[in-house]
Amino acid sequence: MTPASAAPRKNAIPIHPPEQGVPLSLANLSRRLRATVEELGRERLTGMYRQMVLIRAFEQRCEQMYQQRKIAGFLHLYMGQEALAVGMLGACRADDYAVTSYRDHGIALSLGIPAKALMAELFGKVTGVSRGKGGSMHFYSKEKNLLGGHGIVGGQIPIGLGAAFRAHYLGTDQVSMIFFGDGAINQGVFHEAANMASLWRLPAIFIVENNRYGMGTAFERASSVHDLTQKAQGYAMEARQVDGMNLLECYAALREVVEVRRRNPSPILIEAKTYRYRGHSISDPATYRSKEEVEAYQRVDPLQQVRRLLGELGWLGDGAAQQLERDVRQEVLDAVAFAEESPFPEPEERSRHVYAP
Amino acid sequence: MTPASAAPRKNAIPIHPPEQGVPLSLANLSRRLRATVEELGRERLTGMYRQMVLIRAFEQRCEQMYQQRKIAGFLHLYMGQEALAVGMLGACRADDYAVTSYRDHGIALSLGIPAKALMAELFGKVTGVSRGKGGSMHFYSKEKNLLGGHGIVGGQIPIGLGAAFRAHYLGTDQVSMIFFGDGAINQGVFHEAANMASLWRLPAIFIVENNRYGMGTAFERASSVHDLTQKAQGYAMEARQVDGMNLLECYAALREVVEVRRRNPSPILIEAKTYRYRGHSISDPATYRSKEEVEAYQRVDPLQQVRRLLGELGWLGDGAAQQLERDVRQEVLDAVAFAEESPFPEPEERSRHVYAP
Amino acid sequence: MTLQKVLFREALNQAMCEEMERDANVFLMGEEVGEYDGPYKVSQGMLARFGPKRVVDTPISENAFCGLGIGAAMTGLRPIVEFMSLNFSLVAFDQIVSNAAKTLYMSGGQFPVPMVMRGPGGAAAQVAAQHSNCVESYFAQVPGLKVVMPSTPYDAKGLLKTAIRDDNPVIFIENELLYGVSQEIPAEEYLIPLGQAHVRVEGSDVTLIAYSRMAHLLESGVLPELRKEGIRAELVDPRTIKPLDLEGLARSVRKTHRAVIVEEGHRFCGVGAEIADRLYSACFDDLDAPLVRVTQQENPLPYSKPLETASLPQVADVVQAVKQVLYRL
Amino acid sequence: MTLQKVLFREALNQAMCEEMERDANVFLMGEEVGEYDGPYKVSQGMLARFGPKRVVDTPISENAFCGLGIGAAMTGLRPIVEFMSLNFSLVAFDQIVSNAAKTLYMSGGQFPVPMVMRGPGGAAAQVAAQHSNCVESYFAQVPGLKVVMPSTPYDAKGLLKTAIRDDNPVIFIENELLYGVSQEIPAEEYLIPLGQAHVRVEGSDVTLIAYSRMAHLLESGVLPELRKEGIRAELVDPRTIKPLDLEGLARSVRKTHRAVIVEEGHRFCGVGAEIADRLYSACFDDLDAPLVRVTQQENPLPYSKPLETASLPQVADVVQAVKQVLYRL
Ligand SMILES: Cc1ncc(C[n+]2csc(CCOP(=O)(O)OP(=O)(O)O)c2C)c(N)n1
Ligand SMILES: Cc1ncc(C[n+]2csc(CCOP(=O)(O)OP(=O)(O)O)c2C)c(N)n1
Ligand SMILES: [Mg+2]
Ligand SMILES: [Mg+2]
Repeated sequence: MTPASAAPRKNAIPIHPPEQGVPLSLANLSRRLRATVEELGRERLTGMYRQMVLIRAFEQRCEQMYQQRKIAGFLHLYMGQEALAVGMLGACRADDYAVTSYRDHGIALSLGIPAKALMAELFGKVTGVSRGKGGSMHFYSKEKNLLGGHGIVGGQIPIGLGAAFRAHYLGTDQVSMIFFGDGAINQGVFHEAANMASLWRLPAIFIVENNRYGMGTAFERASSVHDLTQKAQGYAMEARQVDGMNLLECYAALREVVEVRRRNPSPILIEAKTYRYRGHSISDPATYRSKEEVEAYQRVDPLQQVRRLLGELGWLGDGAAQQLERDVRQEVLDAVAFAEESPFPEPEERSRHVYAP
Repeated sequence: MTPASAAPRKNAIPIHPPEQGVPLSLANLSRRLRATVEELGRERLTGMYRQMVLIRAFEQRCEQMYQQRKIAGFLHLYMGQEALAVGMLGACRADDYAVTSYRDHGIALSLGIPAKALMAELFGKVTGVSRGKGGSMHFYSKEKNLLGGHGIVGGQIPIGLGAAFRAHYLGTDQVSMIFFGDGAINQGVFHEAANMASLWRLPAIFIVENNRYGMGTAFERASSVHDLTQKAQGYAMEARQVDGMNLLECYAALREVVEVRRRNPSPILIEAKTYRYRGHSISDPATYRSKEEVEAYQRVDPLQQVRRLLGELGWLGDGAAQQLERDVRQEVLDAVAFAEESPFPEPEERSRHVYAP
Repeated sequence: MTLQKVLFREALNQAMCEEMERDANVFLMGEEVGEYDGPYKVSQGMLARFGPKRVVDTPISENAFCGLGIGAAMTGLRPIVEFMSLNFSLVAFDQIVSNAAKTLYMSGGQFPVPMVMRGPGGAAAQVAAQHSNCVESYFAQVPGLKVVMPSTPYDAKGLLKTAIRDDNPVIFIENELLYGVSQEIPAEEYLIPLGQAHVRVEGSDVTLIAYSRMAHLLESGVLPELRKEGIRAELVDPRTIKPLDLEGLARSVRKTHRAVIVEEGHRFCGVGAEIADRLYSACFDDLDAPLVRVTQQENPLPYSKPLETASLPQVADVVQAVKQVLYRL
Repeated sequence: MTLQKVLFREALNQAMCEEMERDANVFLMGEEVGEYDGPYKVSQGMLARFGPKRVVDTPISENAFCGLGIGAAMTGLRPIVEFMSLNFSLVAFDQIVSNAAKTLYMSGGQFPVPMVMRGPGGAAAQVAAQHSNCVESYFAQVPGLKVVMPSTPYDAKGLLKTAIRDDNPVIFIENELLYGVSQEIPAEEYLIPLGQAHVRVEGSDVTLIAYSRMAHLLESGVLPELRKEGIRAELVDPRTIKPLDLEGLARSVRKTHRAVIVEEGHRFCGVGAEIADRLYSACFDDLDAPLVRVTQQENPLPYSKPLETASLPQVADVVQAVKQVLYRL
């Protein structure tokens, strides 16, 4: 008889304070993270901070633009989860692959896709990253190896597995970053893909962005285990948990994970504990969670953490930080202007790309 | 970092000898199994032996009938796995539910469905258990709560979950016995069902009949873990392994498992190690495994084990055993005669049961 | 008869609540149906009223909870399985086609599957290709399934109640863009049988066949246009795709001698193809012109508004089709 | 031209081997394709020839390995994904419809999905309801997919080679009962373009439209019967369901003025419905009688032989349909 610890089950959970470790600050930086800071250096770390600020500013503008009906359809905001995308993808190479769900703005910006191509996409313009055909949920970039924003929960998982298979097939040392939610892990396709990835030792990095909710359903109401790394044992797969609010943790973890796999491919399951600040989509008032809970997470806000650290390091003073924010704001405004001025697709565009020639 | 033992992977495995414990005999009977023998008593144990003999004889006749073209379509034989069905279902109540795959003869006979209704089904006759509409893969019995033989690998799993849900909904103390193969556990629907069963504490008994092959694919070539109970940890579910060649082990394990759940519902994953003597289906020559491997399993043949024990107990002498076999053979012959004499469905039957009235 | 003004979503809610009051075996299961009060508020208040055993929030595991519904139906319950959208029935496609549809037959009549699978189908507003599938023709292909697609609150309530009482698996397809449509309907209980087309507007010049949101579009947008041009069109709504009330449709065509069939879904093997084939056979000599189909264009639905508009049937497309069938182009 | 006599399964095998020799990015993945040499021996010898990296045995996880194929295709490989039978594509339905079909479009043309999904479709011999689905109409509904259904070894080889080189997802549907059919085909390489119907037998009295096993049944069983009665039927095989060679079919109908459309699958929203609708529109004034469709009966396929026979189109059914369309009943 295999003893399996039955996780405690609760039904109505008013507040889930952040479970993860100490927010970043010079005083309590572990040796490991101190080394990470040194490895990154001033320029890269500031650059990563800037990316996080850009995601935040970009999405705040998206909300406005949605209100002004420039953007339509579903809009799922990433705010709160910025450290995760920036840190993890920051640890990857440009030729690695990434795939994610409909909540794809943060991933796309972290990959360095220009804000204007994304804003234009949201406006449905032909200059958009998917020529206006995809919208918010379907950012694709051949150039940046982004295999999509996917609308069917979990549907992206085997797509990312395919990219990992390709690396195995061609013998390259690329990895495939497969992002999905705490709700998505309950789709059968995860189970199938995880088994194959482990069986064939594919370089598939399964990243659960556990933001505590799948739509209005608190994680514990949908998952029989409260520690998602337990799932990995069913596939003899390595697993680890990461503080998804902490940029350095995300970066450092992925550096290790990815480097090992370039030499010796195998999959891993990473549970990143994070939080989304907004509702599931822009039309969700998120009444299923408390203000206190949101505030508790905002106290470990991923941007604030890095900004403080940069300040402590003397790498980004208040003035420079404000300048950075102004620059980013301008970048976003430029993106909006670009989107605004860009043309809608021509009517012929409707019947293009149904089939490849 | 959660350490997960990476299972060793081999690619061509010539012989898998039976992993499980000592074959039954009075000399080495554990205290637990001794108590089981006493609990069952002569009549029931002999009755269970008779069921096993019936399954074996029934299927040997099926092979003949297939050769004679009385039976057609796919035919998946259960021989070798008899102890599993008889032992486990023997520990259940008549009002429990069961569901299984296309390899359903053994399950159906263990539930007490008359051989003639099954043989008639195989002959495509209207007196068949599914009125000739289902054939070998689709035995159903409302009377015996058999929710089908199912043709889509894993497709029966959520059906069984539904029966467990019903027990929960109505507050009964029934359990739902969900049989599936070592190949089927890699279907996504298992993962989805296991999570829900655990989350809602449904009385679902997930039984993997690990007969070492999914069609021509050796278990290790399809599964990233070699101990399937590891899967249960991903659902905070209890799990245990059972020697599926050993009737008493199967019975005793299920007695415990089921009794606990009648009082306090929860699911469990049971991996029963077993072996199929024949090819995947009657058209499979099974060249992917060695004669030695088959013979190794035949040395722990589930029928022989029980017969020896019954002899040692003085409960079934050689003469009586031969008489029992003759009776069973006659029962099967009667079933064949019944099937033979039964009419094919009338033409109107074709359009009946498409829709309920 | 007392009248009450209800929204489409309220009509559905009433149907479910009434049937759950009536029969303790009926329950509702799906994503966000309970604590969230329904992703589109169709199940608003139902958790509070019936409790968590009968209004069941699920993980995002459609294939298994749909299969669970089938197993529950086989063993005597009467599940209503809500798909947050019918797009997500695609991950449960095997359970629906292999099990829900075929179990009664394969079991020789032993196990009926009294179950409703419902949710919004078709396109909403700019939700792009993966969220805009019209699934009715897939399911209508499969013997053993019934497919219902109401276009008004009145029909929605009466048909859903019937579907819940039906002993067969019924795919009940709503439309997100209709949830907010209101209508006066009887306060008293009523049922509408499956398989009866309804002449929504009488006319003599041409028969327009449309269901779900397209029936709504035709009544509110196309008919006024046609009237301006002096064309008296008859609008017939089959309401149930399967069983299809061919006779109800043919009756109108025999009267008008011309028909336009409008569907939101794609053309190739669409519901309109089947309707056309049957009408040609039933009314070959009555037809003064080939039937004309208006459908979604043969591309995945794009996000960008002008492309989306150009992809979906619009008032002008139907008006044009009517003129074509009347040889007035 | 040198001729070689091959079985249908050998023709498919040759097509795959030739394309794998030609392009190192082509690989075959599926259940039992490798060590077992193929569940129906279509991939016989391929593991030995190409090794386990290019002939990949999978766990029974269709949704994921089909999705894996899509991801591999998006990143530059050219997978051939074998479904042991197309019945099992139902568990992968979402990946096929939501991803394979729509990715090129949703990505604004950035990511083609050059991929073949193949395996046997339709009924075999008494394998009952869950193993006998005709899936062609589901997939033909979906823009972005191509659907190919060859009926001869010659067509099978030439079309499969073209499908493998096609930059789109192609559903390539074989038939178990045809795997053992043999034919003389060129030993030299050849390709057949997708979307071209083929007149298998010329005739003048009536057009018979059929593909896959039904084309075989018509040629070997129905045409001799009709000849006995002096009926000269023209047999046209569309070979590709999507794109459909409407012009090729219409040409024949304009000549014969009558047509019978035969398909193994169900009637409701079947491929025949689409063909009928198009032919009526294209040839309305050329038709001397309504088209007649012969299809599988509208019930799940039963195991029992007499019921199975009564459910599937038989020679007599088609002969009867021909007489009906010729008003000779
Ligand atoms: C198969 C499927 N089922 C349901 C949905 C509707 N849906 C969209 S997002 C979502 C919640 C997903 O939660 P999670 O995976 O935790 O990701 P998050 O939104 O939190 O990033 C649901 C239910 C869908 N898109 N696809
Ligand atoms: C979804 C699906 N994929 C593939 C098949 C074909 N198939 C039938 S049985 C089988 C092997 C199943 O192996 P296992 O689950 O171990 O059960 P066993 O046959 O050993 O009892 C396969 C691949 C199927 N029926 N359904
Ligand atoms: Mg989440
Ligand atoms: Mg097995």
